[in-house]
Amino acid sequence: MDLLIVQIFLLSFNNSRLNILIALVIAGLLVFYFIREAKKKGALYLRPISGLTAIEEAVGRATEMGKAVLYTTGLGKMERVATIASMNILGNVARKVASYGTPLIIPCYDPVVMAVAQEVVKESFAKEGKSEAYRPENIYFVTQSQFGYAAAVDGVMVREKPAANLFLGTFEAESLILAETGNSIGAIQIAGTDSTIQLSFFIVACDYTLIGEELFAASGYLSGDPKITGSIKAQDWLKIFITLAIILGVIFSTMGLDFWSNLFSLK
Amino acid sequence: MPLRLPLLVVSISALFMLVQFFVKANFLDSAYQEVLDWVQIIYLFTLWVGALNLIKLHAKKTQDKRQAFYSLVTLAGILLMLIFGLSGGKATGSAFNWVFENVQVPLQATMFSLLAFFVASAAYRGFRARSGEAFILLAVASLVMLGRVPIGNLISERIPDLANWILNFPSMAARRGILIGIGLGTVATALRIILGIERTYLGK
Amino acid sequence: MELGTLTAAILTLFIFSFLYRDNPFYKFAEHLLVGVSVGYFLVISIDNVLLPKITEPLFQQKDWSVLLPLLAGALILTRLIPAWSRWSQISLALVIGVGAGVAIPATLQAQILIQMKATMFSIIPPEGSSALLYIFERVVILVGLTSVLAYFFFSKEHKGALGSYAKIGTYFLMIFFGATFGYTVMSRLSLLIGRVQFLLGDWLKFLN
Amino acid sequence: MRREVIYILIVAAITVPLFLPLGLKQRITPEVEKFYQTVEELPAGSSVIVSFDFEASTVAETKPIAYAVLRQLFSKNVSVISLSMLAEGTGLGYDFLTKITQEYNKKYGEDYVFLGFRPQYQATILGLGEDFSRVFPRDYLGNGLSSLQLTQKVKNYADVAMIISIADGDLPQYWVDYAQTRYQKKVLAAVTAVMATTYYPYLSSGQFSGLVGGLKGAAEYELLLGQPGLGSKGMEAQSLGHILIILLIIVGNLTLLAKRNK
Repeated sequence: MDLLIVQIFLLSFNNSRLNILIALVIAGLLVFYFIREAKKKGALYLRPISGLTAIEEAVGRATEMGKAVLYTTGLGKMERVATIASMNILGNVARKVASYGTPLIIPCYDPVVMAVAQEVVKESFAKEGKSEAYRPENIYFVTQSQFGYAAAVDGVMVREKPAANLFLGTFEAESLILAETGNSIGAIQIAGTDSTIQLSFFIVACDYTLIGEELFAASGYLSGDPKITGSIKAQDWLKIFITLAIILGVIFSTMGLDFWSNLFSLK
Repeated sequence: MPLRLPLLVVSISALFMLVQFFVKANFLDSAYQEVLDWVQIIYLFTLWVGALNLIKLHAKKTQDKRQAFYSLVTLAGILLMLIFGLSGGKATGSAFNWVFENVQVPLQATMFSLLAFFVASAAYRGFRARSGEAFILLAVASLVMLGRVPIGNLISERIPDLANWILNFPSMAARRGILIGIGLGTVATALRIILGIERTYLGK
Repeated sequence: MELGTLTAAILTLFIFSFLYRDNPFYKFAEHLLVGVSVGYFLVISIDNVLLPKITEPLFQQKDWSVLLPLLAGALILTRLIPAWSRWSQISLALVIGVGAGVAIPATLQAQILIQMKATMFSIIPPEGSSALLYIFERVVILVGLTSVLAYFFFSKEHKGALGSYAKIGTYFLMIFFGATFGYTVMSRLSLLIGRVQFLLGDWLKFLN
Repeated sequence: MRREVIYILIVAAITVPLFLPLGLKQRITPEVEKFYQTVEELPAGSSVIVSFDFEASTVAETKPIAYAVLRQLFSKNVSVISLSMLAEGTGLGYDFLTKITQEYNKKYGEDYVFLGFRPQYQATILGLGEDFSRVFPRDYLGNGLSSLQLTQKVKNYADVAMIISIADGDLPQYWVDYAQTRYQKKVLAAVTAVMATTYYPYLSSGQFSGLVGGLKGAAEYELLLGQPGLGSKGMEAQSLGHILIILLIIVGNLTLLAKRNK
């Protein structure tokens, strides 16, 4: 019976799509294998991300100056990968802040994100044994208007003069307004997002910027979540394979052989 | 309801789509079209949930004296469009189309044109060449800005050529690297979903 | 003067008043926009989608096959009632599963395999082209792509050869972000030009 | 410099050229030329899909592009099957189509059809590949597809020559990922400037048969068509605006440097 199914499958298999199936199997096996490894071993090695050191320094400086840290996850809803990554980093920042006794202000664009952020910060304070220092009123919902939100955060910056602004998550056109005001009050600014357009602005308006995948890797590095670390590891291997395949492709093509590059084409 | 059921639905539907992609069989194709229809209809409901949540939010806000007026404006806007659209049709010349053309489109377009002002202000006060990298970014940006308008051509014919070269070679190469990276991320996430490892979308 | 243009012009000015600061005129215009857009979406989705795809087959053609997707869609509405909202997960699961299932081959093909193939060029210049430039361009693509991949490599610390190569990657990234920066500024200015053309041309008729 | 001053400067930079044209010359980039040529080579009588994948926020850029592309298509007697993946694009697309078809005396149902809006990009793009009338039993105006002459003969991707996506987001990529990989259709992208740089890998690999970017792209397209329009009119304002932004960046950085050195 099983054999019959396999036979039917083979007969009707769309041969022109064989290369995609092979790529799929390679990617699938790697992802599966490394997530299992990560679960078994606890955590896989990921290189330290320099953006995280920068965040630490920024929080340290805010403490020295006795000023607040402003943190925002941007406009993203809770289910966005960038928002989830931001929450992992927030947990870490909150622990630092709790141990130093620095105020942490988080204006939120989305009520659900606000609730999660409060939970995350509360937990971090508890882990540091500083539950009594946790201030839920510093983590509040502002508005669901894009520019209204930016104007409100601007107001907070001008009034509170935080020493460090952390913009980690999903940002759209309002990123400009936030980073500009942050600059004018002389705060250290660190940003991280997966939006190409906003990255191009953040890089020149902030002191350090986590670019796309770096944000996700940073969150994996901090949380040790096997799902994330395992996937990153698998993707790293795929990047090696891709690089090698391309180099081989260039060599063969230069020699006038196109059998290799044809393996990758649409038929 | 056990958590298993949605996980099972996810895996089965994803595997079905994969099998349909790789196997040529007519009975799969008709089921495939059926599934695509379903997805469109279900997705429509998710968009409605978003709209209904917004209506709920503003309906609640009308209780709050300070915000009531603005929420009423929003609710009135919704109601007005529904009445116009569902009674008078949406053809050119209808009330519905009039509001769309003279209220919605200009408001939306103006909202985003504010960004020109913000960019100008940030250009003076926010964009700093504080590192070698940031300097390269700003230099390339200026070159591209000059190269893509007629005035750049007036200064030197080389500027548009160089801007074009940058877009087609170094910038393209970096973007291709990012694209492949994002592609791998997408595939890894989709695989985790199919394998039932990724459950964030279920609020887990 | 045409009423439509006047309305549009006044609302345009309401939005521009934000440049002074967040104020009641801006808030009014913004809330109106949210309302009108949601209303617009609802009408289009009812008139252009719901009626032809569900209502008509169901009531006029007595095609019962649309009942199932309709039911699945209705399950999504349980999200509005927190206590029942988990029932929506079944329907959501179908959308997500189908999305994941179609995304894998499409992404592998369009964003990975074909992009790889496009980089597997011969570095021997074709006849009639400037040889040095051609070779230089291929090297730029090759180094740019692989160094960016190296930059996004997280399994090994960026030291030594890998570190230097990844550093080259950051310069390529900066070139790309620089180009994007320039193009984004271009877009933003175009949007303002559009509004100025409207105010001075369509409304005040200063432009011919 | 105060913020107000900057705001006034930017308005001045883009307003003055609207009154005092400088007479600057345009140059045409290869990517726009390629787009234009690909459309130009269409045999008369063929059909294309034009998807209005944008919202009202970017109408200042997408309208000139859409006008230019539609003008070329209708002047070549190509029939257009049109739709939108975004609700707001539906109304805009329909307006644009109505306006340009009037210029060329085109008949609805014979020379062009507007299908309307569908949610969920992937399912819609894949579904259209099999059967237009299954995804859209009725068009935007409520006509059954089988009652229209054009959609009687053009039933799915097999019957169209190419897909043109006029977009302010990532929809052209969806068209490549789902329509091109499965059905080998040519895809042409006409996008806002913001999106243009992200699409060069698709152009370089041949997945896009042409790329028009932003108001500048529209101006080049108008030049190729020999019909200066909205794009060309905006180009000089754009020129001065760019110069101002560059100057602001330079002055801003120099001021900071001077402050530091004090």
